[in-house]
Amino acid sequence: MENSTLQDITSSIESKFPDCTISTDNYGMTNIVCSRESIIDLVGHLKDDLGFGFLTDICGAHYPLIENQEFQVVYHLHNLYKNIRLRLKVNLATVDLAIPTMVALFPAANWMERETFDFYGIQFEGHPDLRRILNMDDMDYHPLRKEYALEDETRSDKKDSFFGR
Amino acid sequence: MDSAMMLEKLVLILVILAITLVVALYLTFGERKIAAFFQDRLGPNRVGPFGLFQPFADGGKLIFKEEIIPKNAEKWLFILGPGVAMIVATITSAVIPWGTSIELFGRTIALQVADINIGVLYIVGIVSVGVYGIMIGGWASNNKYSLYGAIRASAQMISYELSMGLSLIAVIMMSGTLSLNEIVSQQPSWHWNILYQPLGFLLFFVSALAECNRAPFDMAECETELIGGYHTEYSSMKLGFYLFSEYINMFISCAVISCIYLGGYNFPGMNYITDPTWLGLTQVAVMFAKILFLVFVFMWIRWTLPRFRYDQLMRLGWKSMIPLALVNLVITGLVIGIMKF
Amino acid sequence: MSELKINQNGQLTSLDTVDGEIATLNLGPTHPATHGIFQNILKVDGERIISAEPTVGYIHRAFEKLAERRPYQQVTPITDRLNYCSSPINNMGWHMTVEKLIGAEIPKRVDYMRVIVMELARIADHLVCNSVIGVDTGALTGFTYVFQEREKIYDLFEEICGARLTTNVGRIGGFDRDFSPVFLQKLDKFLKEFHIIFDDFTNLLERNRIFMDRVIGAGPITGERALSYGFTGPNLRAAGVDYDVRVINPYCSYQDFEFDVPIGKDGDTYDRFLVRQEEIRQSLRIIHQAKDNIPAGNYHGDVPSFFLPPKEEVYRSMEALIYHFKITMGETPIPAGEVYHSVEGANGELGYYLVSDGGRTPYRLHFRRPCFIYYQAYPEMIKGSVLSDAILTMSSMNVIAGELDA
Amino acid sequence: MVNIVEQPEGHEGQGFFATSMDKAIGLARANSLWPLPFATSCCGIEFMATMSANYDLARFGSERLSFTPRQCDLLMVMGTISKKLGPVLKQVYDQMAEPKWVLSVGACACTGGIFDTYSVLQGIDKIIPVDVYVPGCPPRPEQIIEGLMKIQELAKNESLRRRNSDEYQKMLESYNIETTK
Repeated sequence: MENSTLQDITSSIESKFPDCTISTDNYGMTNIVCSRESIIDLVGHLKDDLGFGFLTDICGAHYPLIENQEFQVVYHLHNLYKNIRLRLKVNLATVDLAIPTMVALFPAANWMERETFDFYGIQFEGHPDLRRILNMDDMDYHPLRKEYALEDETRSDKKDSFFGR
Repeated sequence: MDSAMMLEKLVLILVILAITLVVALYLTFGERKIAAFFQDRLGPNRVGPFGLFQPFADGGKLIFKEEIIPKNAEKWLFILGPGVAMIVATITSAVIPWGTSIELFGRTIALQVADINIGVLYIVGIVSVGVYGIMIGGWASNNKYSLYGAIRASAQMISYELSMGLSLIAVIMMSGTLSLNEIVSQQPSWHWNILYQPLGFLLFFVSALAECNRAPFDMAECETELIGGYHTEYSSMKLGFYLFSEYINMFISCAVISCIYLGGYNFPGMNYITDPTWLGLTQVAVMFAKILFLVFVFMWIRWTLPRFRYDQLMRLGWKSMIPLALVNLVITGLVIGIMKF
Repeated sequence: MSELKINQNGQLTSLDTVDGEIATLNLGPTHPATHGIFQNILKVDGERIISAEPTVGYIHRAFEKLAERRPYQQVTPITDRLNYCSSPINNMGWHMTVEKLIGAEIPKRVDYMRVIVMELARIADHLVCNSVIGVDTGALTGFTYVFQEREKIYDLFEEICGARLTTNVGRIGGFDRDFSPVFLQKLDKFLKEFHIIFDDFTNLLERNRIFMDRVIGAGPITGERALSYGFTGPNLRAAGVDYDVRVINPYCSYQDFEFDVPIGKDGDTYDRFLVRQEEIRQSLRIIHQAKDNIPAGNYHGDVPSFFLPPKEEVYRSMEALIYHFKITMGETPIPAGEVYHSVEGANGELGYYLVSDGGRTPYRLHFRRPCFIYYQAYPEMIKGSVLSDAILTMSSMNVIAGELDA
Repeated sequence: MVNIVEQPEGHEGQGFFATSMDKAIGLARANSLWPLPFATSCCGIEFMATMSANYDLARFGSERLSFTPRQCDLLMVMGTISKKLGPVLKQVYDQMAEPKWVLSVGACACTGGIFDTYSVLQGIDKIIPVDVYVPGCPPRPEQIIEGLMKIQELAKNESLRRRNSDEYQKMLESYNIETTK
């Protein structure tokens, strides 16, 4: 299946994972939105059968205005044989921020998932070592969520009025 | 031994000590200038003409810096370490013949502090004590990096002293004496031992590099791996002593090399100088020229070559140097035997 | 205690049999070999490393949050500080991402100009990395040699944009000015003279017996493992995988140039060193081609809502004044959408995942930082090797703290 | 007319001839500032350029870098210091032997620079005393050299006993740094 084209790939996914929605955006990238129950199987299928052997990136995003889909985990996969990139998205709700981990499939996912956890508080279930990675361990919030300010809230030396805030 | 003799020796000791210290002081400066030369830089040039007073600035600063003895360090050994290193470094110079003799105030003064008949053994012995300074200091600091430096240094010393000693034995077999003065006087004019013992010279030179902890064998310090190695925890003049003893060691090692292999104070055409005082002074100058050239080579190597890895260093020591030294020994023995036969 | 298995590189192959006292060694955060700030807590048995536990984030500066508060053109200075050894590549990558989002047409001349600047930056970056490998083996001299060349590259950057290190070069849509004749002169001179010192440097290290003994077999990784760990760039190519974004997804007219993608075999420190050396030569080749074939044309694309009009225009024409105001205040229309664009940074695939909601700032901007992703393989790469090898492995991976921690 | 002869320098105060001694040691210290490069990010690369052939910090006797705080006189903080790194920096400062100077290189170290964010310390003077600030993002090597020369000025004119004065102790205490007294 390593020589499959994008067409084959999408049809293969559609037949195997009917709950995924596949679309192509204006920039030629194929987006697949799937549920968190099927993400590991889907990525496993992509990796083992369709030649997507390279995990480019994992990141989170926060859309507080979309109800029950406030958080999103975005995966970028790359098929190096055919040079096809895929973007997978999983929507999550604030009340239940958990998604299975991908470390078993790609060791590279380890730190990317830790970073996503650090920034957004998304729990990766089954992750071997889910700790904060960039911020201090004793930080009590997840800074990249939209409700938190960029600046340090405790600082006292800078007057906001000077900065037009 | 009359009192004039005592006085004479005392003055000689003081003069040699002073010269050694000044030379070591300026070797630090020379090292920095030579490094700068190799690296297309200028090097220190702000203190005095051409930066000549730079070593005094360093010394003055180090003396007036705060002494820190870490809380968990073994206090006495921590202080003892640099002391041992410094003392051992300075007493080696006792057996080096700097020249034959000069005549002063109607007396013939030998330009050697002590012409003991086991000079070579004395040097080998003292140099092995030298590692204690590093070992004690590194161990007493109670710092893992220091400990690594100390362990590396001691293992390295042990393995390189063997090849050093073996290559020395070949020379001793040739000359039939253990006295340094005797060895030097057996190499008149240009009949230097390096011509008869080229392999031995090479082995001895490499071992000397290792004994002085100079690159490419600066395992004990190794600043990119062990931060400062054995002297990581040292500040102020204790650090100064360690750095200083390193340069004195280098100076003395070069003196020993030039005595044993490069004919010491001998130079071609020295029979033409008849006045004993002038001869003595020229000999001292020639000796110094040889030493400084060797020091330059030491520094040249330091600023050109990368350093070995610890296990490669041991492999080189045990698997290449010692067998080669043994081969050298056997060949020397055979040649001496054939000549006698 | 059962027998230890040691292969010919002096590396321990079987770790289960280690029996003895195990010490903890703290490598970092300010250890000289880290070149930047990160920490490794090593478990060592003598000099042998049994396990490593890296801690990163010591200079986490919240780039992604910061980018959410800044108009598009003001994100460029942030990208400078990602991989600060080769900032122009980061700048250009960001510009191209935005151009992709707004669908701007960029003239060929801009592409060629960008290629020249980016390849210069790549040379500068690889020079630092390779000379630092030298420093970590104890040979400081090569480092000062190549820094003279780096100064010349800085000079060239100054001629283009006025800054040395964090260049903030170019604009969305092209460059803020054309290459000056002085720049071209200096570039010619640089291309002519570069090889002198570079050859010196090469002679100093590349076939140096001690250096080779040190780096061959230090910190190896197989191509397969490297891919699964998300390696990209020279480190992946040293492991034998010929993945280069410039070739596989040509951006910026890289398809016009002829160059080779060097690959290594064992993925060890020596291979990484050699791959970088060869990439420097290939970059020179690309610069030569780009300089000789640079097409005529405008030095910026037609993107009035992003490209600041020239100052004289602003004083004279109403339209220019309006655009100038809008751009400066960050009030330019942006289509909503999301793009992923990647460039071949000096360390590997530098990706920008940009989500726009049509507002004045990016809604979400995620940087795919190659360092961050491949540094997690470090414990595996140094397991069982000695301390000295671990340090060389770290410097040859070219881990840049600014990029690692974002 | 009566001329009142001034007392010779060093006749009173801290001890006979102490001032000349001060001057000599000040000169020595100024010309032998061994830096500890606490280089975290971009400014560190400019520091490398400062060390290398074109700018050559060695001219001032400052080329002996040592990474162990015990042996350094000058802590050069170059680059962003995040809150996670703050305690490390303070510890390094603590471990240095007196007399010690701090050179804060670059906008990030001085004020936090463009990174007014939740994770970045807004200036290292929040945790350790700073002697000279070098602005710039990153500063050019010439600027770093000028910063060093300013430190040299400070070192030259510093009294030998300044570090024992109550004022200095109070200053250290205000940073919560343990004093030796």
